[in-house]
Amino acid sequence: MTALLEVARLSARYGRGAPVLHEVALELGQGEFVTVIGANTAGKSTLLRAISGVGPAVEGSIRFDGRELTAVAPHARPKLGIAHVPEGRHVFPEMSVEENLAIGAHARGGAPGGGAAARLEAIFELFPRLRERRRQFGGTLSGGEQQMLAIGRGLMLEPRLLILDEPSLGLAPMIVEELHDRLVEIHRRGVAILLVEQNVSLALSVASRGYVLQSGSIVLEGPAGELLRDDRVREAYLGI
Amino acid sequence: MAQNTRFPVTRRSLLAGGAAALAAPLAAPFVSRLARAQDPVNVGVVVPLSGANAQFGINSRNGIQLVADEINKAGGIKSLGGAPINLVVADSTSTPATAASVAQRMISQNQVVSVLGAFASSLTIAISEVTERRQLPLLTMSFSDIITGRGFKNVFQVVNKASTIGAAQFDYTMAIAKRLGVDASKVAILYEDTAYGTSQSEGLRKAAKDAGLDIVMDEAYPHGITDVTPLINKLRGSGAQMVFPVSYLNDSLLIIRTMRQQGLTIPAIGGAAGYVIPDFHKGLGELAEGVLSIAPANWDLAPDYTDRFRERFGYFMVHEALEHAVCMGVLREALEKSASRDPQAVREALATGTHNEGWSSVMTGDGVRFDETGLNANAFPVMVQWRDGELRTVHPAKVAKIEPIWSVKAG
Amino acid sequence: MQLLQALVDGLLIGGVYGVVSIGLSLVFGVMNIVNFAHAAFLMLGMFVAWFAWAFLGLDPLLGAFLSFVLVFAFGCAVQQVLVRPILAAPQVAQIFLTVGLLIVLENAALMAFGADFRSVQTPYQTSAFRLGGIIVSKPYLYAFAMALLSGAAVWAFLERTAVGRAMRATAQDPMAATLMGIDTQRMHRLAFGVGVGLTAFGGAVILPYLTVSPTVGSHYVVLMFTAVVLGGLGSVAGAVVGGIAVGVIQSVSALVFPIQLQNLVLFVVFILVLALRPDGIVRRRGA
Amino acid sequence: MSLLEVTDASVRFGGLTAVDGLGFSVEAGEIVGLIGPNGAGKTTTFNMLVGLARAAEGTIRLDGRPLAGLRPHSIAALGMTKTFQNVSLFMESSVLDNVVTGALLREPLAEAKASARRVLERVGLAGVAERPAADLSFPERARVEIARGLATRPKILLLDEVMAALTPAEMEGIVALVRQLRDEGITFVLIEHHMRAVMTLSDRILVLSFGRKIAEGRPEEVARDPKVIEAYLGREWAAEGAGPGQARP
Amino acid sequence: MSALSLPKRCSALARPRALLLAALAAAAAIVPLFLDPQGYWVRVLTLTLIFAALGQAWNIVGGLANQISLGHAAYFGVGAYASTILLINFGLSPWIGLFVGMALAVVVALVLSVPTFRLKGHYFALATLAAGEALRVIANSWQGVTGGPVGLSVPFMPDSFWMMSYGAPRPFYWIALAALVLVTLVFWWIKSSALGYRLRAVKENEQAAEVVGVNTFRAKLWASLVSAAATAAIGVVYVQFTYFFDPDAVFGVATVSVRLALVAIVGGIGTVIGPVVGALVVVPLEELVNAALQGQVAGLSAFVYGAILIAVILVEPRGLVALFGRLRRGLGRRPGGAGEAGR
Repeated sequence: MTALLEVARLSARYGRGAPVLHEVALELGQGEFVTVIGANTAGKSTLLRAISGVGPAVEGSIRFDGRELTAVAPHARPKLGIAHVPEGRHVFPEMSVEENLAIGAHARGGAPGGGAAARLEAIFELFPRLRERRRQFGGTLSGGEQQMLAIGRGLMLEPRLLILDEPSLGLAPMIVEELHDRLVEIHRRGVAILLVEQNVSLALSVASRGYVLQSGSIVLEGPAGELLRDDRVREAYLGI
Repeated sequence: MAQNTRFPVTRRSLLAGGAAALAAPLAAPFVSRLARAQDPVNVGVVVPLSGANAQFGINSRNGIQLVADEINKAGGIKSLGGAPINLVVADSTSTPATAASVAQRMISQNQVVSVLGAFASSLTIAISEVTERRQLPLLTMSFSDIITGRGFKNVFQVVNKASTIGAAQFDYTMAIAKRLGVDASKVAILYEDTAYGTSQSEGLRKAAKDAGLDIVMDEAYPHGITDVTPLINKLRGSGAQMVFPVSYLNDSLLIIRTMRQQGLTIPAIGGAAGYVIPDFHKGLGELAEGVLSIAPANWDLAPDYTDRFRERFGYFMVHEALEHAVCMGVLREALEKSASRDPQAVREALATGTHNEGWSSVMTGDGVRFDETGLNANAFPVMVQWRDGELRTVHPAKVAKIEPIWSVKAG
Repeated sequence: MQLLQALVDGLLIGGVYGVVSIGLSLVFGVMNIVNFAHAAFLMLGMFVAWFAWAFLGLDPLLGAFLSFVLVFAFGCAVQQVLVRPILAAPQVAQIFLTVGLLIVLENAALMAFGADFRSVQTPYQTSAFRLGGIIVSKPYLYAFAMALLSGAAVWAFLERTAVGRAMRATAQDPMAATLMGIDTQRMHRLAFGVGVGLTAFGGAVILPYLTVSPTVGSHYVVLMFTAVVLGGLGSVAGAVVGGIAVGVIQSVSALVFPIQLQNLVLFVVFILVLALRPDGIVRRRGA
Repeated sequence: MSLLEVTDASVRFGGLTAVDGLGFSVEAGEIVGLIGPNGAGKTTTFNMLVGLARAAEGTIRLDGRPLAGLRPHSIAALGMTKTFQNVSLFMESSVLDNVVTGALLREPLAEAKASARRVLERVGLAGVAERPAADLSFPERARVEIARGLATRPKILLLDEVMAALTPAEMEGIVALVRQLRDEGITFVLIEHHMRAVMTLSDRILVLSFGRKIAEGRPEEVARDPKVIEAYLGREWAAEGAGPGQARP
Repeated sequence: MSALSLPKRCSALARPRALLLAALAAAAAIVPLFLDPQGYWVRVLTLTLIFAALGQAWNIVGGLANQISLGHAAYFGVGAYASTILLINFGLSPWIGLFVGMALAVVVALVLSVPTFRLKGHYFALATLAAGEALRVIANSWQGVTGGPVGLSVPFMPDSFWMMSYGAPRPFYWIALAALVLVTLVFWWIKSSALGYRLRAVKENEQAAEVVGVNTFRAKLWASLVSAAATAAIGVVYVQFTYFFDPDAVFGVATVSVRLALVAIVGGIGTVIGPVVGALVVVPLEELVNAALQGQVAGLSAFVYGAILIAVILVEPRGLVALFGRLRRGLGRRPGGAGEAGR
């Protein structure tokens, strides 16, 4: 058992509509940094939501550390070590930065104890801006700060797998760069990362491997560098 | 068409599936009963058994049940070969249209000879529209002036009209005050904005004006009020020397308690309803002592009868139970006299003569005699007072059981 | 002076309206349903307190805690069995489920407890403090104090405990809450339980000056909705402000208008506030 | 006089300024591309134009007529409407009914039904006219959006990412359709992430970043503009002088 | 009430359905000939028809535009009071009073539209609820005109079509049936007219509707006005039939507003047949439960009624029409179809 995450024959649809995912297969090793790229509405978010259990009903299999996830209640999945930072950040708008972070540790038993304080400190080191804003409400932060908060909140779990959905959305380029630096840093500390990005070139520059999702199917996979050079990727997503 | 009424089941089966399927078993006992001799006499009882007036509906049903059971134990209606009384009781809910439907159902499905009910005036009026068109007598203890004020031929009101009761609430109080040497020239009227409160306060207001008294406050308040402080603040400011509240229980407790909180010790002379039920004394305890109220009748006028109620149900026979029992008593007499199950024959018997046997005699005024509008011409209201936890009749002197006192307990 | 008296009365009674409304607001905030049966739980709380008074000799102000506990447990069960299945249903279905629940609870109470109007007797229920010319009713004051106490307790629960925080998280963003490992269904159950329990608590503390019967809740439905809407649906602090606003409007409007029209005044204010500030007087922060 | 003229327009949500002193104009018969990184305020700009978002400052004129205070349906009646980025069809209604609703702006029901069918024919959806919109695939839904917009007979149609998730062939179809419609006199402004499509289709391109216009010009000019490259890819990449191709999807 | 008055634009598919409904109406018209003309069942069926018509009137705004009004009692009561006051004070025929009532209801709807149309969902429901209650308070307090809480009795008159006065319920059955057919035709006509398209657009996505040129305010207003007028007209029939009413009976939340919305919802909102099915269940059910449990423990019948309502909603929140549809599909379709779980 080498793979941390193993997705097989995964299909999903909303209501009566056309399927958004069909027969998707994906693998992610321990501590690996993998990205899934694709156009808007290709089904990337749905794939991530299927893994954390907040998406539509699915068929197929998702195994995490050898354990079948589809049988695990969505709220129990973070306890296994899965932190999902959703698209649009979804910070709690009427809670302070500290509270948002504290709630990130909810799956670890709730109340901030000694270990939590250390984690909090580590997150403040990673994102110093959050320390400055610790008493501010989540809803009053700028987009970049909210994204940092959302990631920090996920890290409070000390996850084995960090799932990120479009972290660069709506952020200024400088902030996006900073963010990606942080992701590399987080990965270096041993956390496996599954990243969905529209910003293909950036995503492929930080990840080690990538999958290309198109209209709900995986059409291409391989090492990030190869994908970046692949004509089909350049054609479809870089518009060259 | 007569044929249709005889075989409702087969006709009804033409109706849409579910309804008919459910209805058939309901009518079945009635059909089988047609075949038997010695059929019971069906009497409809429509009272509110759910909603805000449920308590009064239940009391009313208890009163009627008591009398019906006594009749049956004594051998039923003799002139009909000892036919027993069969009560068909149903919930009027608090919706007039439902009360009317229920009455209509009893008439066509259960072939009742008469309907008794329905405590609340609005329900009674709705029922009377059905019974009048079906030419079937309706006996009621609702107060509203409208009930016998529309020229209906088939409605019989065993109590006084609301305006009479309201006037008595005032006149009796003045008489008692005069007798006890109490002086009062400024009065206040508070009433809930229901049919009962509004129509009774009209009589009250008129009587006070006729007596030339100064009405320093005359205010309606919404039914179901949750805080009467603004009302009592106004009352305090008005300088009234006595207050006539017309209200149900919750408001009456709120009014008395809030008055006492504010140290307002003027007497409150209740307008029946909330002031003459056991819960009033249970709720106020000592504070209830000495409180006067008007009532259409009272248990202690015929304790040998009403004690049977207390024995069976465990509380004194409240006026709505008593008056409904009277309705049943009067109906029994009419059935005996007419020796018929024909509603119109029963109606004739009701409309003529004085009914003064058994339970009919429990009503004030030596028996029940209906005038041409259907109103009991003999009845008169009484003034009652809470004394040692019992509701006692204190006025008019000819029926009073004990002397009234003028007393206000402070909190 | 009259105005001052009216303000004091309005404040005291309004505080109580506020507390019986917090629960309604909490349920809306966390689950986004309007609970028409809410007032029936007020009635249940009053009955619990009445029985505690009649059989255990407990003052309703203490019996209120028992009301909270029992109705909380009952509320959790009701949420699990009846409310949870229709959370995703159209809004109309939700409204009518709670209407059905109201009918069922009222009539179950009628069958279980009878139709009698029950009330308690306490030593303080007919007395008042006098401050200058102002009369401060003792039962109102005690109820107000208990109301504030329970309001503060809810606030502390929501702000200071992990479960409370998780409940707020569920209200603000259920999806993100799930991603944090929060069992949102459990939070819904708890919120419903706490919501109706709190209303039951409020019912118990007003028992010293009111009577209880199966239909008593109906007198409070409109007041609760008005309080909650004035304060902003879903806002706990807003419910208290809204409740006090209702109390003061009722009390002060009586100085100008006939008391018979006090609810008309309330409805007009209600509709105007909705039309002009749909989020209520106390605007929710952030999103 | 330009068909559409925007001067100094700003839109604010609470503390956030989503569109910041924006000014541009569109001539009749033009196809204008509106690009910029995610969150640059493109969709908000569209919402402001059609009256869904209120411009706190500035003026918007359509055919010389100021649009301030007009509700979206009035602006649609004046000849400007848009499609929705995430597709806001009437999901339970049939495809035809969706389009009929738009056509009702100009004509009574019977005629509206006929023209709706013509429009569906036009965008290649005649075959699914009776199906509920919810049953369609995403690319089909985007076409229904276009059809519904066209049915209102707009002078100017704002397309918000209608080519997302399309295959290259489907995209070609849309590109051809837009060109054809332009030849028939409809003016277009389009938000598009797909660079090649937007570059080949547009006569002129506006680039937004953080609610401000940072560049404007012919496609090839814009693609070379360092400010644009920086906005999209960050300074590092801009310095490396990456071509317009890499100017992100 | 023949199919002739149906809109010509009815699609080919709709025509057999129109014929079916016409046949149903014709069948319904002869039912009372087999029942005791003064009897209980005619009365219950008449109430059923009245509530079906009310549900259908509500359906015009509630169903087509998804504006969940809990204040329709406002229009119902205005119609009831207007016609009865004119009848009592001026001897005016209720048929004329009916038009006066409709006009007044339209005015009330116009006034209420201003503050309520901006509101969505729960807020709209609560605001309309308050509006209905406000009118109840006014009717209760304005004693000089309305008779106040004592209520109004329709004068006892000989049978006369012109005065809409009959001693027996049967003629009212036909009047109620005609009302139901009329309102249903109006509903159907609106549903398949341009306004129907606009209302559906409002219901499904108000923003998108605006952007493609639908004046959503005007669409909602028209629907409201028609619905209000129809509701008021049925209110007139209702009080002529029940002879007596008080403010609670015609302006009540539970007795009118919630009940008529309930009829539409139990049946299935937005469908032509929904309110009819709903009324056929809700009204007789209440009667049957009351009859079956009569004289039993106080509160039992209401309890059972409430429990059945809850059960219906738990089984199929979208109403009985949807339930029938599901059952029919369930029988015809093989297992393993589209995933319902996704919804």
